[in-house]
Amino acid sequence: MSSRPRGVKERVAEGIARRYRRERNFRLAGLGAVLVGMTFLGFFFYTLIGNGYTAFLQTHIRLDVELSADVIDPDGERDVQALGRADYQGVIRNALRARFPDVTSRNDLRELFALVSPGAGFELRSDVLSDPELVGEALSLWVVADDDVDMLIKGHIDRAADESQRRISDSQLGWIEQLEADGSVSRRFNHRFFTSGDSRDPEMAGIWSAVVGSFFMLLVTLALSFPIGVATAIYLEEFAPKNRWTDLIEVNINNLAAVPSIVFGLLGLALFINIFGLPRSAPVVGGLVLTLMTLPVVIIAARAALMSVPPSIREAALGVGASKMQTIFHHVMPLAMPGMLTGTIIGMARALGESAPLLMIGMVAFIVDVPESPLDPATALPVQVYLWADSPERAFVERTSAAILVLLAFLLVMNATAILLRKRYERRW
Amino acid sequence: MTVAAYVLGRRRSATTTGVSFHSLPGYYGSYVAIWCALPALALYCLWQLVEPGFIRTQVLATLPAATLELSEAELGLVYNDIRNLVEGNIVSGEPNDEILAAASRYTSLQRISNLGITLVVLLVGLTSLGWAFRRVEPGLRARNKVERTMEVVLMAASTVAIFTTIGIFLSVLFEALRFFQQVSPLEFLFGLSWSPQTAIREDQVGSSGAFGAVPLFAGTLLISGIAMLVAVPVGLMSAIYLSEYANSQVRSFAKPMLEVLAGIPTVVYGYFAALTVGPLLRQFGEGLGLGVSSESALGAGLVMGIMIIPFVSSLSDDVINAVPQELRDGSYGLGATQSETIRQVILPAALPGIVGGILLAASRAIGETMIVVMAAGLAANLTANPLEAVTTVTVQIVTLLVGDQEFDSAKTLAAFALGLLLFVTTLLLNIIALRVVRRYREQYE
Amino acid sequence: MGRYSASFVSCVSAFGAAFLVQTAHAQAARDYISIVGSSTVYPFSTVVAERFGRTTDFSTPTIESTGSGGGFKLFCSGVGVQYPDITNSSRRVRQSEIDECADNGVRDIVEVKIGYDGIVLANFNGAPMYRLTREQIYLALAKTVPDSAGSGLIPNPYVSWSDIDAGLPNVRIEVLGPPPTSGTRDAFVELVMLAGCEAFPVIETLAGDERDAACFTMREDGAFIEAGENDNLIVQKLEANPTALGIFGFSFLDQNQDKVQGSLIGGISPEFDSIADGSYPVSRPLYSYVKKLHVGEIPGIEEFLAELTSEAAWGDFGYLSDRGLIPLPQAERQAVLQAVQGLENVSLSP
Amino acid sequence: MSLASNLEKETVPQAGVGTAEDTSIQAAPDIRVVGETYRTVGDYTSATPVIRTRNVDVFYGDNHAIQNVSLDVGKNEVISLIGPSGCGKSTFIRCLNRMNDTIESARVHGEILLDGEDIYSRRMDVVMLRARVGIVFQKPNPFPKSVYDNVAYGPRIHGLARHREELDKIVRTSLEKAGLWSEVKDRLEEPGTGLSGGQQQRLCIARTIAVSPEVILMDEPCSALDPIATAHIEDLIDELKKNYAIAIVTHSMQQAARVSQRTAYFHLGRLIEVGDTDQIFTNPQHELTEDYITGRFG
Repeated sequence: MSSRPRGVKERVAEGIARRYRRERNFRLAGLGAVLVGMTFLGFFFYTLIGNGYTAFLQTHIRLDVELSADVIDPDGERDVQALGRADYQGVIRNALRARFPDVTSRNDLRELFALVSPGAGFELRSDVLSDPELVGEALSLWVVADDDVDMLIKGHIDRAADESQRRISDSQLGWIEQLEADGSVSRRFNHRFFTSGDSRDPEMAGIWSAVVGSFFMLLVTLALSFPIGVATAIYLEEFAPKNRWTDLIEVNINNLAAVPSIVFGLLGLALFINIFGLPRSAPVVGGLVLTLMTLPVVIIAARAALMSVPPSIREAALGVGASKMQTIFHHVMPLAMPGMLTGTIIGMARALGESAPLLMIGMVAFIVDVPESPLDPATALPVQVYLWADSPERAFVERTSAAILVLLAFLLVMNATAILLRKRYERRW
Repeated sequence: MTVAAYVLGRRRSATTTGVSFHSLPGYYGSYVAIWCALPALALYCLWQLVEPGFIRTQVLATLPAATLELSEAELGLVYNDIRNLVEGNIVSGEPNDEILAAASRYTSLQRISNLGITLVVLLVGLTSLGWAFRRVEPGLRARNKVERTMEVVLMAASTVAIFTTIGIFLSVLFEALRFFQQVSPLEFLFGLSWSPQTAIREDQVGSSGAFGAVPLFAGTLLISGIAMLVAVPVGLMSAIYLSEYANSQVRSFAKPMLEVLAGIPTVVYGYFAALTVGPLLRQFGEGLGLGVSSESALGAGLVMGIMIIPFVSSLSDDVINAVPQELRDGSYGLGATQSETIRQVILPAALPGIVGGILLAASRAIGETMIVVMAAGLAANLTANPLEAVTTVTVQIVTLLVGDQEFDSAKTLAAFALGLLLFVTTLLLNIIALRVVRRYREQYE
Repeated sequence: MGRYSASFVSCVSAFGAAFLVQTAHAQAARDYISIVGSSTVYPFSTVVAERFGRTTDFSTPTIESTGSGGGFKLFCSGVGVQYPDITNSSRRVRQSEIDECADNGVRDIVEVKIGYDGIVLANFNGAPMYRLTREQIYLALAKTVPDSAGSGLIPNPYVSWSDIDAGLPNVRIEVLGPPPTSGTRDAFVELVMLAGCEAFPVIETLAGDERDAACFTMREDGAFIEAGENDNLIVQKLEANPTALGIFGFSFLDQNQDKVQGSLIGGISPEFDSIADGSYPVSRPLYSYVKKLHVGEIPGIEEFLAELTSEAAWGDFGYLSDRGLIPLPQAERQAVLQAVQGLENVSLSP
Repeated sequence: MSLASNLEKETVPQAGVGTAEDTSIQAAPDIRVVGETYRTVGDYTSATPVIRTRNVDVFYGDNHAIQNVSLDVGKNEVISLIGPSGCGKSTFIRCLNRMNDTIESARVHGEILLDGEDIYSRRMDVVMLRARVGIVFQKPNPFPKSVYDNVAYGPRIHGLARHREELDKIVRTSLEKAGLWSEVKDRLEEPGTGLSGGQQQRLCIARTIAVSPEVILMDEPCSALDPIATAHIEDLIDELKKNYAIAIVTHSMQQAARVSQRTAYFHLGRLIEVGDTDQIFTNPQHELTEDYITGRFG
């Protein structure tokens, strides 16, 4: 031991407390970083759920509606055309008048009628059309309340406030309180939010058409960006000679990841709509634009995944006489799959939440009808969020949050699926 | 038509399945399958492209001469009406006899066309299948041919990126050139003032209109810089913690959770930045006696930083995991603590990959639009003070494009010029970054 | 052997084929009205479209929010199913746009003036209400203002409202307003700033260009904050920042009475009636433009126009007024209605 | 989780696998031993022990990789650990500086003393332990740093050099001791990964020496090297034993014979026989040892 410099042990011991302190700090910093991310996520969810959960309930008012045959079906033939033309909103208005017979002046009636959603009549109409037997009967019906009433019941409008500072007049408030007193006001599950398309009446507005639009768009995006992205990555990583051409491709890919998404919208407008003649507002165009946008993300991640497969695997496969193609498809690709999936998920998540490029290709639009194919006009969930966020009606605030919640729910489902997939692939070897 | 396509697709797959029953190894199967599918598919696609035009000509030919004298565009509308009729949609007005005749012609033509293409595709598919089938013999190097085809497919896929770039370049170039006819490129590139307050209506001449892009780029850099200051440490430390310290349960929970951050719509972040962070910073600043704008670069940057955390963490996590265990063992074997090992061995080894991830995140920050649209405001101040309001290139592009002004005014065209400039700038940055990373890699691999 | 690779190839080619087939099928028949244009008109146009879709057998029109300029760009691109039928605008069409339309075969355009939109200056209603004149607003927001001697223009020196008039509150001037690309900004500048600046004698002495520059240019030192076109966001920012004022459309004030209050301009409060009778000075008309060649070809355009111009929609008590659109005076409605029914061509000559 | 690191992590336990399941080896003649009654043949103690181990058991999860091993490593001697693959020799030496801590499922029982201190006791610091017991791995694993920084890494983290000159000196002496100085003195700033395999391994040894450990553990240090490089390393080991206690795991009996004074023969996680190298190779006491030495299996 003589040649060992003296005091090594002592010197190590000297610094050891400090080093452990640093170790602890470093570890805490790491934990802190994770917590920062998680805290924000938690905070987001907290705010969103706080703002949005009420949108899943909708105020209804119980009315005794008389579906008098004279009004609805004067011919008495139960002809669908005739039934469809009848004034159902009028029927509901009559019910309101019957409930509050004291109200007579024109202005007061207007205010009274405003308690019920303009959409209530349409719902009654579809009820009657699906069951013409209802004609002539008197029903006790829960009709959708107007958004202002809904906001009042949910406590977003201050009842004590001065009349000029709320959307509900004093007399309306009086009627609502009467209705509340006899149990004719209740909050029920808002199924319209999930089943109907957009509407300018918040109480009738739903996300279904946007969900379907997003679904078609993501379908197109996934179907194109995953195979093309993976194929590109394989080509660049495994086959391409290292020359100027592949350099060019590589620079291009990195660069495309940096191009602002709205510029992709410009490209989509010029290429797919003006040159290829695809229709505006169609999910297929949105999908194509988002494909171009997510491709770089997928490619970069897929290349990183391929790169991380140890060369020994390739050598082993080549060693038993597999061709290069076989080596890649049978051995390298399955191993790189988890990484590729991660990248694809990040890309798809980005695509799912993207709204700026859709602005240019006509998807920031008012779409009521649910699209039936990727070629029908449609909007997307984030665009719906954006549009609702810009709507003057107060009731859209909670609906905006609720729509974001739905969007996030989809995202969580996507991530969960990816995790399951990843696990399966990881177990395979 | 869809039904026909569906039937076709099924028949085609049926024939393909039949082929793969062939007793020779799969490569021969693939070879025959490719030969069977590709020509038929190509033909089918070609027909799909040609068919609408063909039917259109035929249908329109049945219309009376008076109708045919209409302009091409108006004919298109008439034709649309006919097709609405055929598809059972609601039509404009009562259809007259000519339209009805044309509609029935349309229907019959379509039927013939579908039948025809089905037969032709089947025939071509079967013929080429037969041909390929006959060529299957021991001497045929099927594998090489199949693999060659696949390599071509792979190569074709990789050119999509090139075409996208060219497409983007072309789609902004022409409008940008029109802009440069109105505003000199020198003023645009080096002007220190951005104030597109030119009038919307022609009788309102004279407002100041300055189109200097420097403040926009400075603002973009400031906000992205702040975002990177948040995202890089947090993202990197998260990646390190999750890949080196956390046990597998924590990891499998936290990693996807962090990835969710990347999926939150940017609109939501925008609201958060504009309504929560902005005012908070403002109050905080006033408490300290600082004048903080409620649209401060700091607010937008912070929130954007949160958004891009997963871009840094996810990719860093992957490259950190790819660092071989031997290096860790080597370091631990010398008595290094875990943090020393990470800082001095793992990070340097993973650096090229991490830099790649950071560059990607930086790109995302520069190109991010919605957050800054909502939180950063539009005031083009040339400042390095993060407490002041700045604007970014993307904000201006959006604002200019969705504005109410006339479409060929300098204001709108400026958006294209900005897009072009941004595109070129990021291209240059990427070329430089690629060089740097590559040099680093060559040194240590 | 080769199973993966074969399936991969077929996968890729199938997607490619699917894409091509989609392309070929793209020009499906259109049975709905396509509307584009201003985001200001969007909330009104959509209500009409929804009613129309609900009460008739026609499909609900699709309405894109593209901005007025973008709307005209699309509208004027040509005649045919791939081009929109109607565009909304928060300003009147320009001659250059009519020309561009004509160049592309869009010869006949019907103008529908649908109503007025009030522009309000509002602040958080927990804070004192502002009572302003247009001169004061001009002094607060212009880039250059007349100096106190009235002899020339100086860069805007005012920091707080009380600097302009001792009667105004002593708070920092902070106004959130629309960007120069916005029609709202355009209207505000013309109706408030121009009117305000013309009250100063020194302005009269300036040459046309200089005068316009003095009147139209907003200050850029942070007192006027360009806050984008999302009016809801402005409302919410006002709530977070009680001393600031915001410029936005009347419908947002109407919906957020419990949060913000409209400032009095020239002593008049921005209310439905005062805007409708013209005593509140800041309001601008909103328009829809219809492609005449599409009428009768795309199903439902005439019926849609009938719905839009029905008393139930744009009348004094119509559903559009519930949304904050200020109806045209009765006589003007009649005139527009006639022009629409006759599908008269727009003419810009006054 | 990256695949690469998974691979690495999983290969380690495999080194000790195969005890219970591997029936073909279990069928080998005359394992007389079961459980507690087993005794190692020969003298496993040393007169001047640096490391003393008593009754060590190692488990990877349910897998009993090392069973009841007792062995000393003496001062200034080279002890070689031989035995067929999977016999636990690598696992055993990885216990001596607690490298097995990095494997989550690993548990170590028994007594391992360094200069009389229990290294698995709470008071023993693992950083300090590894500074005193260095290890060289099978595959050369230089850090992605320059040659200089590779060697300086240990001294730096442990704070062994007060200033630059001192560090330079440590680097130089370490490289000299590792016999690498003359080859790399002009390329100190080049990446360590650019050296040849043999040089890399000597760089790793220099890296270990730079911390001035008391014991050097070597886990098949030459298995990835060519004969010339191997000869270099063997010379080096001979040189190093003057100052350090060395435990070397090797596959090659010839190497064990060349470099070591004592040899321990492991079989299926048990230490079968230990003794002077000469005696083991010329006159093994145990049948298994004899079979292995004579090449009947392994």
